[in-house]
Amino acid sequence: MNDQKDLLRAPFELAYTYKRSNGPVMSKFFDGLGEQKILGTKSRTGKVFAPAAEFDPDTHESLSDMIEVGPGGTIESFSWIDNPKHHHLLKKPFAFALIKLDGADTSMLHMVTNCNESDLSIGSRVTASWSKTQEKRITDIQFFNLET
Amino acid sequence: MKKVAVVGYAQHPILQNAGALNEVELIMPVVHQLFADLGICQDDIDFTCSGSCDYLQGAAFAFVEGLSAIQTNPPIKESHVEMDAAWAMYESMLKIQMGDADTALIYGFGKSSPGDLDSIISLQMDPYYISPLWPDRVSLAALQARVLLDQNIITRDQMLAAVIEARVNSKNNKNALITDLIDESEYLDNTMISSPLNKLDCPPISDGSSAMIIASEDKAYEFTDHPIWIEGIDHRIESSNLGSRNLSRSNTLQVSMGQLDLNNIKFDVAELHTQFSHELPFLKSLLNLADVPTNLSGGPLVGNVMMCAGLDAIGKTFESLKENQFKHGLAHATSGPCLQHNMLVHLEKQK
Amino acid sequence: MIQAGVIGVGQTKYDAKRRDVSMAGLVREAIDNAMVAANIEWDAIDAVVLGKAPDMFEGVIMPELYLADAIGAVGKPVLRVHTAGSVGGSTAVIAASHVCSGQFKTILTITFEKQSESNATWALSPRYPFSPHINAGAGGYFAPFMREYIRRYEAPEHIGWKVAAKDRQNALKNPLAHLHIPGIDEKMVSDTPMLWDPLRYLESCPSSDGACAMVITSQDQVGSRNVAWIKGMAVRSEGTLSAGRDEVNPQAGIDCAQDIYKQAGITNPFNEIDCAEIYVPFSWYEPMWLENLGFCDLGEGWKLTDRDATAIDGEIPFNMSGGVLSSNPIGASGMIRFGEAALQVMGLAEDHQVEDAKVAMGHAYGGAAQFFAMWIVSSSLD
Amino acid sequence: MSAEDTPKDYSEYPISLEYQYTAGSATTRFLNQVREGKLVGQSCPKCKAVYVPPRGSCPRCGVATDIEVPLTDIGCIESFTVVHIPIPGNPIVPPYVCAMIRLDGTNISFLHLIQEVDIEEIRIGMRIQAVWKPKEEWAHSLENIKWFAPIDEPDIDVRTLRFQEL
Repeated sequence: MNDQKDLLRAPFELAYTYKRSNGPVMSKFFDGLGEQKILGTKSRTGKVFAPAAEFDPDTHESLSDMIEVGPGGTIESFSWIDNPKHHHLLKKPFAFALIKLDGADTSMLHMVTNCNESDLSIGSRVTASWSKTQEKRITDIQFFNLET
Repeated sequence: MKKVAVVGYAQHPILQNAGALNEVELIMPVVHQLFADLGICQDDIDFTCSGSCDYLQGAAFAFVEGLSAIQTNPPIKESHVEMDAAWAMYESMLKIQMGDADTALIYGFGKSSPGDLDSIISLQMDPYYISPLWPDRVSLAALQARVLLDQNIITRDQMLAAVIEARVNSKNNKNALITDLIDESEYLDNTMISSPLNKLDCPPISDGSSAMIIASEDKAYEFTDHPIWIEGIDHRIESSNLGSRNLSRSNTLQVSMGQLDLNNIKFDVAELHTQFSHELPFLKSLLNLADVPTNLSGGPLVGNVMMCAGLDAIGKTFESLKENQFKHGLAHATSGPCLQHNMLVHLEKQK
Repeated sequence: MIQAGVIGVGQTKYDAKRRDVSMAGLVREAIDNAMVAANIEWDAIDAVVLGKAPDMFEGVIMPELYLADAIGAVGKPVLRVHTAGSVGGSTAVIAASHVCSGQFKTILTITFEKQSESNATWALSPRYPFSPHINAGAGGYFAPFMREYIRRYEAPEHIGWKVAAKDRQNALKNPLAHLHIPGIDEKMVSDTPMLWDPLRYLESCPSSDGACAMVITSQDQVGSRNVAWIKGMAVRSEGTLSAGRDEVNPQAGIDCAQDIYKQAGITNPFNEIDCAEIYVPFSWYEPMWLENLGFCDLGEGWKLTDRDATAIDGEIPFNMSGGVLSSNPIGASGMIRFGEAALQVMGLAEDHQVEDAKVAMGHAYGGAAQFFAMWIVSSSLD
Repeated sequence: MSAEDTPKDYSEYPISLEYQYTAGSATTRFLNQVREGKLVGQSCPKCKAVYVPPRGSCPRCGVATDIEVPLTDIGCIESFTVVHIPIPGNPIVPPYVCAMIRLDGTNISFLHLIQEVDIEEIRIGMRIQAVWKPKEEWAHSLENIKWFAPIDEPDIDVRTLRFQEL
């Protein structure tokens, strides 16, 4: 039943360049990144979501009140990758981290690099490092570095 | 509420690479086994429901292909969830409760071997803010592991124990993919994939399928003198905003526990859809299962068929109740990163 | 059995590219409209049921996970349905099943597709190894079935043009419809290029962005609200490549229709159903479904179309909203049929309202014309 | 990019996933024969229906089709469409005919091309035969058949093709 040697196999690629429209909230967020600003959204209860969320998960309200946060923040958790895989954007050791930007009540997932795992802990301070080109994507922030 | 019972369950041996089998060839044997066990055929089934995910194999409409495994002449009442088949079981249960069916066949299938599960699972995340960073499934789980370790909700030793016990328990599971035992030094020598998770903390890439039959109260006794009843079931989802969740807790599981009155039930056995080692001690603590034998099948760490593993937790709990002097069993199924969407199923064997 | 009814239908504006909204924004637009129509607050929603066609359209796997916040599902049960093109209908049926099971009182259900994020032809048929790559889109797949229908019953070619023109004329009465083609008529349809003979360009559905939501509740929660009562609902499937399958007149469609008629106590659908929203993505499917659904005998469907029986003021109006031929966000297209049927019996269909509609049918199909979902809604419970 | 797109109202996300496709055992058996220029269907042990290309099951009965049935490359057109638009990634020039091919002795059809005939002459029920590529180009694919072309035999009444269980 599992005669692997006679099996027909061939690689194939499922590839497409998706075009994502951003809507009013994320458009402002991505425009902000172009000016090296990180924007959050503020709910009626005063909670600040960053990156700018479109909806409050608890009150269900639509969010539109934009507020600038960061660019510094605090690591809430992180996972450290010594050997990045082919799909990872960084080719050197880095962390995926949940970063609570200054002024925000929620954290944002991004990457932290240019350090060792032992340099990082929950509570570490990091700050955004910007990509050279701005493409209205979350990768316009290239990664975060430890604050010096 | 109409009572619904699990009356049969079958699982394909979990394979590292089921390349020689297409969807149909994976599904047919388990369905046939189940029919043979119960002495029935598709004509005895009122509703059929499956769970699968197109992206695992990279084929749009994988479930359409899969349906060719089932007798559909005459046409059948049938549906499909793009979720773990545990949710196909849930949908089928509703059909029985509303009186549209007395019996339901549920099947799930998944082949993770053809693609790169790590990058595929990135596409489960927020497509604007998160998936463009290509976070792999292990790194996402590791975020929660680190929070739990940092807050002393779980310990490294518990993670180690979860890995070692899973392999010990795999002897109870004839379909397990991983059966070799390991010791502490082997665990500690393993390099991190995404710290704090090493390779042994993660489930193996697995291919397989499983099937289940559930029935209304009247019908259940036609199949068996000892149906295993779905005494309680509840599932809820957490926020999609990973950064707004408190990863050290699960508000939704707390609510589900209340719905099922879990604190007043003495469970004999539990099977939890804990794909990563840290999730087992976390959920055992959260669900008050400290003294309850858990994942006697080895659980997802010895075989984790995507789109089936949740149904398998229900199936393994069913088998445990059936084969032992047990009365109450708890099954858990999950979906999404960091235990985002959880289902709890209380199964009971009435003496 | 517990009686369930639709108390709110919400739709987005349908368009080729809804570039003004994100995916979450699109689904929320329909949900907000449904919640307002139902006059209901979030805390009354017990569970959310989401449906859509393949995840490859948007490149988001199991999007209920990402959309949990937008669809107001956080802390609640959520189920994701995918039954190919019939998914909008199946999703409605499953949402109603939640209520009829007695487990839930009030369900929010939502379906969507944002096809502008990718390309439908690509997403439906990526190229796989070992297979000839001769797939020319959905139209190319279904056109041979339509040709066989035409051959069997000697149907004249203008029937297709007539359906296409009629549905687009109806769309002019529906501000939400994607296609608004002023002055549309049979001549204009017949002048458009042939794509997949016998189908011309305007005999085919567009590719749309859009979402449709409904609030479904149990009898004891209805209060004084306007309700479309669900009198019958069913799904049926048959295998794709199954020997003996009649693709022109699939048995699963016949069985599904007979099931809902029986549930609703309908013995003569032509006389007893006031109007129907039927999944017609290609013009010839109107006469084919007229027959398959038992509105007439085999071979008589095209004659009903020819004598304007399916016009908005005809004997059995089909697709008053403009149908799939005028708006086609694939994952939502079935639910739009179900929702538009509900709007008719609630008397809320505005300019495309069928006068005095009391009993309406919603229909969806998918796959290789092998998956079916249908329901009958009525203005009265009895 | 169509004319109505403006570069500013969306962001682009290239997503590329690599897979290893495996054909499954029924398809592998079939394609191994196709590689040798032979068409071998698979028959249902219960209802005897013959499937080509086989997927490993009979959806009528839900059982494996493990009986091999050698076939010829002759059959008829069950239905067809004249396609006037190109297929992305395929060099074929429209208009061309894509037909449901029903090989003799089988109970389902598959899509393939019809060539070597004026499009106006193509009919439902027309008898056709495979035109193969040169043997040295054969691979594990039905693309070994370039297309089907009419043969000089009377048309078939397609009503007689409907499968009737014995």
